[in-house]
Parts: sequence; C-alpha cells; structure tokens
Amino acid sequence: MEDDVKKFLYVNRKAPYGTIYALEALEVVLIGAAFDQDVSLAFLDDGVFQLTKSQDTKEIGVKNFSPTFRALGDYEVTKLYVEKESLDERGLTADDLQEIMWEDEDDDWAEKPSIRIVSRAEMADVFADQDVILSF
Amino acid sequence: MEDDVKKFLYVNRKAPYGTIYALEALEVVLIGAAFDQDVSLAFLDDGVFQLTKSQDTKEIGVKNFSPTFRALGDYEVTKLYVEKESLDERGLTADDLQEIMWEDEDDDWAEKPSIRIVSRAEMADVFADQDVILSF
Amino acid sequence: MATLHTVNKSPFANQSLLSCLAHAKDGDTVLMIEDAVYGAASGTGLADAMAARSGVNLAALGPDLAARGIATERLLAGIKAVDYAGFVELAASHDRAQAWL
Amino acid sequence: MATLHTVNKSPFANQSLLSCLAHAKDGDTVLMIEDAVYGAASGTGLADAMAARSGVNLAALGPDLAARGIATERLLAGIKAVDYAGFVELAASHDRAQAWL
Amino acid sequence: MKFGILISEGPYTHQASDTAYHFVKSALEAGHEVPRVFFYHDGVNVGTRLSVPPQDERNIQQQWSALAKDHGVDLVICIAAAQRRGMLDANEAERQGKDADNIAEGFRISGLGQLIEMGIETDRLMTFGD
Amino acid sequence: MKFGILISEGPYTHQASDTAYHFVKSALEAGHEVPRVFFYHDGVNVGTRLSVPPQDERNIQQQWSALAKDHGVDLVICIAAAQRRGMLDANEAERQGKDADNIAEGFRISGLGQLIEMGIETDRLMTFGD
Repeated sequence: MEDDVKKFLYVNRKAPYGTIYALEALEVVLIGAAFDQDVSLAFLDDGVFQLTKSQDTKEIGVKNFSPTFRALGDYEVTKLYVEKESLDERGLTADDLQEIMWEDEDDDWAEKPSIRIVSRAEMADVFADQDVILSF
Repeated sequence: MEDDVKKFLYVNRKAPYGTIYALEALEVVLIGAAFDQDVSLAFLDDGVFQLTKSQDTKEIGVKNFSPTFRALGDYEVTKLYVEKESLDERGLTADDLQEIMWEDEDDDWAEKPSIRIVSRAEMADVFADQDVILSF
Repeated sequence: MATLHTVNKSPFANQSLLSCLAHAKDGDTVLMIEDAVYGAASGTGLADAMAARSGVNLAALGPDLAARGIATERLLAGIKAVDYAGFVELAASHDRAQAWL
Repeated sequence: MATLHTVNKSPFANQSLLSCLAHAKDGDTVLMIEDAVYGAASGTGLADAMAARSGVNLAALGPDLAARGIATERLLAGIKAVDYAGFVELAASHDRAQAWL
Repeated sequence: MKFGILISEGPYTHQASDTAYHFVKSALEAGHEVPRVFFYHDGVNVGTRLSVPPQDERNIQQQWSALAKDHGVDLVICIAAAQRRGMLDANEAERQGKDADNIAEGFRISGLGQLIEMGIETDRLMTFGD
Repeated sequence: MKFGILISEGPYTHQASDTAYHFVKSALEAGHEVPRVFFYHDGVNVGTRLSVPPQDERNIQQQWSALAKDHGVDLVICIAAAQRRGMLDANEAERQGKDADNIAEGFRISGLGQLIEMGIETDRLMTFGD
C-alpha cells in the first residue's frame, strides 16, 4: 500500500428508509471508490438493518437501494464489517443478510464474500485502525 | 366550559437547544393561547429539561427561551404537567425547575404554581382526557 | 374513549416506543410505523417488553414492514399488520391520536 | 493512537452514548456535546454506566452544559469540562475523530 | 370524518412527509375529508419548487401540489418556521427585501393560528414528524 | 493542523451547524487551518440566502459567509443533496430549468468528490450531524 493512501471508514449506524442517511452514505461510498483509498464500511447498531434481504419498498413509494450493496464489489469496495452483537440484539443472523460478493483478481477471480461478521471488540479495533472516519 | 371549547395538549418530550422543537413548540403555545381553548402542557422524558433553572446560552450563541415559560400565566396557560418518573431518571427534583406562577382572578388574584408534578399513571390520564394532542 | 398512539423511531436506537408503551392505557392501540416497525419482529431483545403490555393492541404498518424486509411470519404474536387504509381506519375509530416523536 | 469520540444526543432518549462507550478503547476520549451533556450529570439513572468505563477519558462541552443549566458541581466525578478551544485541542491531540450521530 | 394533518419534518431526509402523503391519499379514497395540511418545523421545506430529485425517485412537492389541485387540500406553510429556513412566497420576498422566492404552486404561507384552527375544526389531528 | 469539517444537519433545527461554527472559529483563532467545510444531507440548507431569522437570533448563513470572506474557508454544498432539497445556484437553476436560485455568497455547489478530497488532504476530519 502506498504512503499517500489513507484508510477511510464509512460508519453506518442507522436504519434505512425512515431517514435518508443510509442512502446518502452509500452515494458517498460510490463516489469515494474512485479515489483509490483503502476503504472499509462498518455496520453496527441499527446500521445492520441496511443489509437485510427481501426489502420491498414499492408500497412506501421510496427507492429500494439495497441491491446497490451487491454492486460494491465492482467498485473494489470489498470490506463490509458487520457487528455480531448488533445482529443478535435485533434477532438477526448472517443468513438474514444479503449475499455480497467480490472477485479477487489476485486469486484467479475467485468469488469471495464481502461481509465480515465481527465481534464488538473487533469492531472497536477496526475503528481504531482508521485515518478518516465518516459517520452517517 | 362551553361546548365548542376543545382540550388541547402540547406534549414536550425533547430537550432544548440540541434541536429546535422545544422552542417552536412554545411558539405554538403562545399563538394558541389566543384561541380560548382549554390548554395544557405535558413535560415528560427529555421534555422535563426544558423547565430547568439557570440556563445560560450565551456561549452557544442560541437564544435562551426558558424565561418565556414564566410568562405563560399572562397568556392564561396555567397547567404544566411534569412527570415525576422522568425527573427521577434524570436526577432532577421539583427544586431544579423554574418557579412558574399564575394569578387566579377567581381567587382574588392569588399567585398559584403552574407546574403540577404528576406520576406516570397520572400523566397517562392527562393524555387520555384530551381532544387534540400536539406532539413536538 | 381510546387513543391511537403512533411511534416512528427504531426502538433499538430510541426510547420513544418504550415510553409510549409505558403510557398507553388498556384498550388503546399502538401503531408502529416507519423505523418503529423493527420493534414488531420476534426474537429481538425487545420482545419481552412488547409482550408485557398485553392490554394494549399492537399493530404495525405493512408497507413499512415490507420495505424493511420483515416478513409477516416474523411478527411477534398478537401484532396485526395494517396497510395505509387500515391506518386511516384506526385513526377514525379511536378518539384521538398521539404521535410519539 | 487514540480516538476522540464525539456524542451529541441525549443518552436518556438515544443509545448513541452507550454504544460509543461500548466501543471506545482505553486511552480514548469521549466528548459529550449538545444534548449529550445531560449524560455528564451525577445522580442520574446512567451514572453507573458512565463510571464503568474507567479507562476512557470523559469530557463535556462547557458551553453546552451552561446552556442546559448543568452546574460544574453536578458533573460526575472524573468528567472534565472543556470550552470550544479545548474541543479543538482534543481534536488536534488525538489521532482521529469519530462522531456518534 | 375530517382529518387535520401536521407535518414536522422535511422531504427526503425523513419519511414523515411520505407517510403523511399515503395517509392523506388513503383517507380521501375512503371518503374522509382532509381540509388542511399544516407544515411546521423543517416540514416547511416540503413546499419548495426548486427541488430536483433524481429521476428514479418520487417528487414529494409535486405529489402534494397534485393533492391540493385534485382534492382542494389547503397546504399551509408556517410563516415563522419558513422565515428561519428560507422559504418565501413572492409577497414575503418583497416584504423582506429578498431577490427570489421558492414556494411551489398549491402551497401558501400563513400563521400558526391556522394550525390551532385546524385542531379546532377537524375531528382528528394526525402528526407526522421525527 | 488542517481540519476538514462535514456538516450534516440544517440550520436552526439542529445545533450541529452552530457547534461546527464555534469549533471552526476556535480552530482558526488557535492558528489551525480550515481549508474547507462540506455541507451534506440537510446541511446544504445552511447555504440559503433567503432565510430571515428573528432579529434576536443569530443568522447562521451570514456567520458562515463571513468566515468564508475573512478566512478563505471554502464552503462547499453537495450538489446531489442540494438538488433533492431545492438548493440551487444560478448555473444549476438554468441547467434545471428553474426560475430562481437561493445560494448565499461564499457558498459554492460541487460534487461529493470534494468531501473525499477534503478527507485526503486534511489532517483531521470532524463531523457535525445528528
């Protein structure tokens, strides 16, 4: 990794749709991907709800942006840290989340999962390892 | 009380200054006082912080509107229900609140306190006795 | 003389739903809308608090449940899903509405 | 390599302060600003949760304390009041800032 | 039954104005009356005609303006809340010495008394906020 | 030290833009640099020149415009967030076929790349939101 690359973390702690923060955070991630920094996303507290399967927003008349998470691999955004304790408190398991994959060009384009379930202590380590933290 | 008088309750559950809801709620109360309805105010949860003494907003550059509560008696707004459980959880007692008085013209203009400390169950009764509830 | 209470904030982030439940009277209805519908799911850390208020009718807005991927099978026992027309009916059939913002 | 955490929401309404405390590392500083300064007062139902994180430095923004009528004598033991210049110093002296919105 | 509606949050940022819109539409379809919607706090921002949401998203202001046109719903923006937040009609702009205005068709600016009046004259007041 | 500032909430409704203002002023007084403030989410509403706050309240937009003028702080409003919320400069108004614009002096509209760039080029990024 080059010296002028910074570690950017996007922290998602809010549920989707009730407020716009989750959607507008994703818009920053997509633009930010063009800048060749070392990018990670963190999902904790209500932020874990952003990644759930089977979201269908037709009746509330709001755009369903959850499929966009599955496109993050194409933008080389491949590190999505999800906190296990946050899932547990909300009655969710890893199976309730979308499958989000990326292709590793250094490993013969093998498909690998982008979501990494981590403990609260590991999430704290992820936070402490960053240069720039953007919170939404 | 006449038949065309409705019971209006203004519910305050938010702290002052961090957001504008408390200030703009008070602006509604002042305008609403001109309409000769049966008006009450409820302060519960973080809303009890609105009534505390010694607020000094000079350094945050925001207008201190807490003295306006003491003028409510002049607008014939004399029923300010404050929930005891909300005070307790926040380490507050009635002594931490401003003294807010009104003059009872039916009792030789005797000064009487506007703040009525009520239990959670009594607050629920106040809610259930209203025609129109405005929440801020 | 019953009240329709509406709550719109996630109970995992905000105390509004718990405060509403603590003030609702038997026979009232608490309708969870927007992010509050996360409180309607079973298997969460809040399920016990919800079940404890057995005298209160609990409902959740179906369009908000669907948006958030909460299947009807996942709802806590006793919680009724309503659509916007059902929301209007609840508002009309109760004597007052109180929003827990 | 310490982090300055800022929290701005009342801990009586919102979980952000508790989540922040659960993630802060020893040597980090948690600065309460805006409505979060209500969490800095002693004698509340939250005082124990605050005291439990003894490895973390706790601070509160003085101008926000004054606005809300919280006298310095009422602060929990170990919480330092800082002004806006002190806020800037904390931001400069830590390695990163994380806002718990 | 007559419903009065209070909207306390701005468009897109909070779902409140969307939920209120679906509620009002369903109420009208069920034969109820919605004589007035009052926009307060950041809710006043719903009435700007200058918004340009992405093409694949709903246009919240236009949804409300259409309800006003089709069903005669009175869309009232609170003047005091609007002044703080930079929402003006042509009259207000002139009175305040501002060189532009931004209120959309179907919305009008008036005082908080219209909110109290709505509470008095309707059967049920519904609040949508955050 | 160089500070980058992100403001995520609108004026008056949330204290975020006030706290950010006091932080930036104190940082400049302490000899630090604040090359840019980026306004996102409802934060874009800080930049309207049409607001008329009560005379006994602070004028948040004017406070920021003065900082831009006196200290060369670059005040950037996110274009995507601004479009949703009806914040436009003269160029954008013309491009979108709108008959008015509302951006105040000292603010400019640009893309989200300016936020990332600010994160890369400053030493410390501070976020003020809700």
